[in-house]
Amino acid sequence: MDLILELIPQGAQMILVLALAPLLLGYTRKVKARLLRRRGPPLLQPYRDLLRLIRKEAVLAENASWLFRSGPYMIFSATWVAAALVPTFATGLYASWTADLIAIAALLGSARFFLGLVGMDIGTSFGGIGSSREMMFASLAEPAMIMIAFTLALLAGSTQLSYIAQFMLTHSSLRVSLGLALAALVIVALAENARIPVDNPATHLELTMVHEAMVLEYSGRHLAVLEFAAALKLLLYLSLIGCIFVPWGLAPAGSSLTGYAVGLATYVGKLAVGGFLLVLLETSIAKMRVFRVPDFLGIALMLGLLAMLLLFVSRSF
Amino acid sequence: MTPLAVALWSIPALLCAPMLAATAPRWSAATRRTYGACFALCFIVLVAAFVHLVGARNTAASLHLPIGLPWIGAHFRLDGLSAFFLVVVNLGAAGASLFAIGYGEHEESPGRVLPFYPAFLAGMNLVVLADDAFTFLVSWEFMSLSSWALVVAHHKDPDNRRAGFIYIMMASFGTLALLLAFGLLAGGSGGYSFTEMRGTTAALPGLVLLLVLLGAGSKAGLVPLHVWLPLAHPAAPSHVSALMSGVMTKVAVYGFIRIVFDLNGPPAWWWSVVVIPLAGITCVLGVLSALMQHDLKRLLAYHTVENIGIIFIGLGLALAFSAHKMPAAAALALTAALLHVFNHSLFKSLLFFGAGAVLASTRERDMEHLGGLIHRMPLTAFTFLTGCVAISALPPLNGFVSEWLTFQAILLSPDVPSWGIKLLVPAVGAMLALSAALAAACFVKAFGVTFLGRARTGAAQTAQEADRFSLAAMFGAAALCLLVGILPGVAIDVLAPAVEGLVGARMPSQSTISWLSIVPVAESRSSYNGLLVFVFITMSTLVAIEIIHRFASRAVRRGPAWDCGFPEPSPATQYTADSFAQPIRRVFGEVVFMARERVDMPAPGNAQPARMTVTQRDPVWDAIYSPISGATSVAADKLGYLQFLTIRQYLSLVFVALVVLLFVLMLVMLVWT
Amino acid sequence: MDATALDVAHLLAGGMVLISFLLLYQDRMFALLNVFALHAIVLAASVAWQAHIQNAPHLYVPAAIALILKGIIIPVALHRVVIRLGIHRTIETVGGIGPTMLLGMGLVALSMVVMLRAAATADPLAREDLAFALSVLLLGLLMMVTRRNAVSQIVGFMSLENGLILAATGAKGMPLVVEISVAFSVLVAFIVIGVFLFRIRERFDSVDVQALDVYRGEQR
Amino acid sequence: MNVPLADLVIDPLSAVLIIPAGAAAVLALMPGYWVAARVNVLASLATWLAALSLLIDRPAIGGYLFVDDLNIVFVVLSTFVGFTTSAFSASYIGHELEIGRLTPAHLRFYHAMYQILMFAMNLGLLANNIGLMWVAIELATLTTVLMVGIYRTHAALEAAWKYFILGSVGIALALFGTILVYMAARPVIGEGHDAMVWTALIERAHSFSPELLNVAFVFLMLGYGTKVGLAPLHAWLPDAHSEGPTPISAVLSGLLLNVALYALLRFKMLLAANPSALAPGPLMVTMGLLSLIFAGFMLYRRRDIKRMFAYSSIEHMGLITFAFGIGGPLANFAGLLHMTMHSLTKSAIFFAVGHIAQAKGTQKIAEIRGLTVSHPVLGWGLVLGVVAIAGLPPLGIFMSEFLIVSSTFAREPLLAIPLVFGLLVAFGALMLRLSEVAFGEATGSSAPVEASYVPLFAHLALVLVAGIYLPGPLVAWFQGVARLLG
Repeated sequence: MDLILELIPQGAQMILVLALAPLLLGYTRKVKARLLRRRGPPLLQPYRDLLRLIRKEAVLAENASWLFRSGPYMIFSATWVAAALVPTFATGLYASWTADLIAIAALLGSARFFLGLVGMDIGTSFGGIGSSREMMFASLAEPAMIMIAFTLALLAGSTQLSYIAQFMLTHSSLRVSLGLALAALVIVALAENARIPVDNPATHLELTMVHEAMVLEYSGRHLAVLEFAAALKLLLYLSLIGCIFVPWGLAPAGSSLTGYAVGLATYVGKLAVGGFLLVLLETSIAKMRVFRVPDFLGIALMLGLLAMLLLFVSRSF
Repeated sequence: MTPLAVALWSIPALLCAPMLAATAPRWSAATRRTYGACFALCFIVLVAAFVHLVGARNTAASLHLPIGLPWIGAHFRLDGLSAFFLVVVNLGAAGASLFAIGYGEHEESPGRVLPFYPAFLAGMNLVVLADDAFTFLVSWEFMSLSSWALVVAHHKDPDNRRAGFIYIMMASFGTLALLLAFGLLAGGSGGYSFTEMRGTTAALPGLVLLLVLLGAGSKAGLVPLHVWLPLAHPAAPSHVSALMSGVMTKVAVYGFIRIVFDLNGPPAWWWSVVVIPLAGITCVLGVLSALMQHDLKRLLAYHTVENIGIIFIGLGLALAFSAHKMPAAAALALTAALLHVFNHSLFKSLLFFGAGAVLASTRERDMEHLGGLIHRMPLTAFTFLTGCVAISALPPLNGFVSEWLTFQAILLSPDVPSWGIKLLVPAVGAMLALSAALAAACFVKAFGVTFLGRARTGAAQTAQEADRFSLAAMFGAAALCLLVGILPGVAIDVLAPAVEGLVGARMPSQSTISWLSIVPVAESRSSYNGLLVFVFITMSTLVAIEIIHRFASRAVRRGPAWDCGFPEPSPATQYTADSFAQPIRRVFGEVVFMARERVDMPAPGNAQPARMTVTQRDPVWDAIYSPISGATSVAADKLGYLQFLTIRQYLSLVFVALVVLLFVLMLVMLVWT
Repeated sequence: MDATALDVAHLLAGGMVLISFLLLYQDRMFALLNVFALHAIVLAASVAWQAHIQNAPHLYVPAAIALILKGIIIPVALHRVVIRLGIHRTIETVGGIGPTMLLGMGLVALSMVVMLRAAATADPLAREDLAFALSVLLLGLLMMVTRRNAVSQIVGFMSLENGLILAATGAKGMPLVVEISVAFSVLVAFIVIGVFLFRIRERFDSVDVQALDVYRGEQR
Repeated sequence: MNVPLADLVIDPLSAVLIIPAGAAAVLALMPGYWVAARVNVLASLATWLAALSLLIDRPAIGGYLFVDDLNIVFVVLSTFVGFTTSAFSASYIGHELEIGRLTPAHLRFYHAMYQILMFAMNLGLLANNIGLMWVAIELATLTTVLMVGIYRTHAALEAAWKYFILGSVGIALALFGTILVYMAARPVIGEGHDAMVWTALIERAHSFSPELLNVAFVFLMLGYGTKVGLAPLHAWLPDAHSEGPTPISAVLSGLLLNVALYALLRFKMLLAANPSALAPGPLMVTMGLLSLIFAGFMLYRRRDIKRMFAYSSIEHMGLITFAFGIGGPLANFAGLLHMTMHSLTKSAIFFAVGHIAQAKGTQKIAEIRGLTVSHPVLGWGLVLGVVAIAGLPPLGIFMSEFLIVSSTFAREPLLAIPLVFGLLVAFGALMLRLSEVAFGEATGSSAPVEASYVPLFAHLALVLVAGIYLPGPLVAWFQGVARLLG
């Protein structure tokens, strides 16, 4: 019985991220449109898009393999599990010790791995271009992410997100390393979610697209699953930034129902603010050329490394 | 019979295995019999070693035979470490033998493979069992020699002969370095049994470490001693490549661990400062080189270099922790290294099996001539994909677990009081993270270009699925990859005796932790649960599929590829291996490999094709090996003039020698009296 | 043993060193052969003197061999070889006569220092003899390596060998001296026959001028 | 044979000398080559058996001949290799007759000379008198000079001539050294024969004049070192090996070099027995290392396969000299073992090379390719031989090289570095050429060779067994000798 009680918040979080992800997407689109002085689509438009896609028949290229058809599900589930393991409204949930920050980054890596593969399955040049560029970005973004994880782990003495969040709550003080880590994490988040200035989620201008190029051959329900996964990923990164850098309001393990409610409310608030800042950033800068992106990501890697080095050195005093 | 006796009896049995082949009426029967026998023998030794590892904890069994070096004889010993490596060796060997029962049928010159293959296995087993310097070196070099014979099995290709030459040269160099190391360890009294070496401290333990790094490093493929590896491993038949990459490099790691951790006394603080950066560079250079390849087997071979780097990062950290009396952390680092040894032997064998299956069915190992094999060889593709995921260190497979443990060990290193290590470890952590990400890129490329897309040549179009023995071996390895990935705690506990014997501590027992999580230090610090991740992913996939299939349209229509409206039927328009690597080449390759692209664009109106040439240089080869080979060549040329002297000039040499000696004698006598 | 006996032995051995220098000095083929004959005759005298003072009649055999074979037969034979094969009458040297002589002096000094010090405990006769013998030997070797012509190299070898015989006979009571001297004579005869047989005109290396000058074991 | 059987039974010592001498006389008169070759084999076998019997029944020490622990090793080894080489020669030399490189008269000469060579070497080894030893080695040299020139080609004559001239100078230097040893011994032992008898010398060596011994050793080192083929005195060796008949190359490399080395060792013992004499070790170590490294580099540019292996012999003689120069029970043991293994292996390689040259009709490395394809047995035999000579396990040379390298740690650890360097250089050259010769597309004739592989594989089998297991008595025997060498 205890077990079930403990499992409920965890299950709630899994469903919560699923429910909120398209909303966040719709919210950012809306805000972006408003900032550009357009009316923009309704908030719930992403849900409708998904439903429409699901109902459509799937068109597969003649030489699509089993991997092409099963890939979207794997990408989706890896992203979903990762997103469900990041504390959203509460820490210390039952399954939180399943995976630490490194493992979460690796789960996202799994998702990207399959995304890269399915991009190559049909054997078109666009798929290849998308995959190869995505892997190049990842080769810099992933180490930057690990560096961030190292920095946090050195600071908090743990790689478990729940413990990190608890630590940040109790030991909140300004640190140079933290600032560097935050900047690095924002850059990584932009790259991972194919946002401007790395990639443009709204484009279909062929030669510059990365994420869209990989999913170019998808349609119908497969595309729906992939779009959902992308939305989940955006949510994941915002929750990650939220739980690490603004951990206030997170309900500790075994809280009362009110505690959870407060947590939920602050979480939604954090998403709203985070989404707004993201869009603000996006609208104020231009997209980069593809081969500028490595420099951009290199900055993230350097910042992460610097943050970590500072900690390594300062711990001895 | 004790496990040690079983293992030792298997050696003569393996050496006699080719005799089975000699009695066979046809080559195919000979192939089946030999590999069948090897499989059975390795399996028996595997079981024996496993029983010892699990059952005997860290007690050692030893045995003395009156062969080998007179007055010392041959000593053999089975303790936790050798039992673990015996498991690694024989698991890989059994897999490769099983694979070869089917794969061997495609061999064009079985007479050059069958006699040496069992000898190779015997050599590797002997290295792990040896307990004196002479037996160790004999086995070590015998292992090199037999694998050299296998590398030159396809000798008609001049590249293979060159590979064989470089290989045997580096192997011999390594053996001589180890010989010097043993000489220092044994000292003037000639105590060449390991028991005596354990009892005494070497005169110059630091020099021993450097020599072992040269010796074992050249066999394992540490940069800059790795140059033979990407040449030799692909040249051998694929099941041998699997063994060389997956197992033999691990035997080299064993040699390093045995000498440095066991025989060479307590480590000094600066040892790890040598090992760790070398390992980090090995990682990055290995994976970057792998990315630049378009030969599937060579890509895999370069990737072995990367994984050796990961293992050595673990070993270097263990040295650092040991030197600073942090046994628990040392146990974690060593466990990470050993677990990666085991994991890498699994997935690297699996990947080489896959490459072998592709090679056997298409006669191609150049990825630019493959493509679309997932349709013709779905089962091979599935297992190869498993291997790719595992080697890219992605959860929930096993590669992730050992890299995760290495990361955890890195995170313990700020507690080390030494400044050199403090500054090094973060950099190496970044290198490790970088190489993990690049590995994923590398295997997206390997799998994507080989198995996905459309067939680029007729050979790829008409490929056949691999035979059942090969598939059995591949599925076995894939299953083990998954098993270790989701139950890492069991593997860690099995490893514990080996670790405990070397650093005097072990990781906390993992079997008591709920839900089979692994917790390296404390739950508040970090934990990972492969089983739950696997269950979660499976469940959420099933849920997603269930929901989609309940609510969504199930209609599927097949049509031509969309490709933004410009589908081009020619498979040549696909991304190739080289073009896939191009972004990464532009980011890293321009610095590391001095990669240059040159585009020759004909003038407008000129119908000639445009041409792009990419040139790359191997920095290690340029910096070290070219000068050595050049110097040797110059010395040989200069001294070669001595072959062309006249008799008078030769007499002058005698005359000069005489006068010089008399003169020296005079001086000595003058000084002396 | 009286002092006169010692002085005579000393004189003869010293004379051989002097003649070795004369050999080094020659630049004409026939003069060289004549001086060599003198070398051999002095050797014969020295060996005979040793036979006399050591009361060792068997030593007269080497003396006779030296006198007859090396003092007469071989110089005459080489004379004929030179004429028959039309060998160039001047001697090609390496590094000039002067430096060679200087080098020779250095060698003599070296052998003196080495031998006098080494054989400090031996009796004076043997010691001096040994020192002179070593000088003769080294000068002979020097001649072999600083002369390009085959004939002068043979002469060098023979003078080297004369030094050996001097040493062997000076070593009082040494067994097998006769046998050794005979063996060496056979060796020398072989060499001279070889020169004649292979028609070595100029260089030792070219057994036949036409075909083999190129051959040095391997083509370059 | 004209040797009474009774003699053979009663006095094996003289049998070891009389059998070859008598056989030489018989063979000189024997017309048919087929019978002569068999007689040659039989005589060599009988000599070997006689030498073996010396092991059991050791004769008393005589004034001219004697047998002790040291020379018995050499005698047994050299008569054994002499026997196997004669067996190889029987299957080899007939082919030379067929293709007209040799005439029946030449063969008669060849067989007689072969036995004279055996006689001279055995005499050199068994001599108890340093003068007699010198004479015997001179005789052996002259015999081989004639054998090297037997093909009468320009190249062969020139090689013989070079060998002859350089050998003569070497002989002269060795004689001078011998005279000096006599001079050193005379004041102690007294004039006459006794002062040249080895057993007497070694007994009293401690009171000899050390300075004279020092000078003597310089001359002996250079004199006999020329015969051993140490650099820079080696020049005759490669040509003599490559131009003579292959059995003679095998005997030269496998035996004659050892005999000269044996002479060197004897004098080294003499010096070692005198406490105030300079240690001969450093000189031997220096020349050994020089030969090793020099020969290692020389191996790279060789185009003639026999010449290449001749350089390999220089390399190994350097190694053996190095080992004996290091001294001490371990290094001496290693040196003895290495010498034995090298004799067996190198002669086996020359057997293989002889057949190869006959099969392919050339000795040029560039024209021999893909042997394991065209002549599998021969090719793999060569591979095994080269692998053995390059010092790879599990063959015997690995063990002796292991011991040599490790023995340096007891005395002078830094020497291990140039030693290992030289080994690696030579190893590279051998493996480079091996991979060209043995592998790849076959060139030239692939007609089967009519040859007996028994001597080849018998040697290799012995080397293989020795690499894995050395019988206890043999080890004890070698250890005894090693102690004797000091």
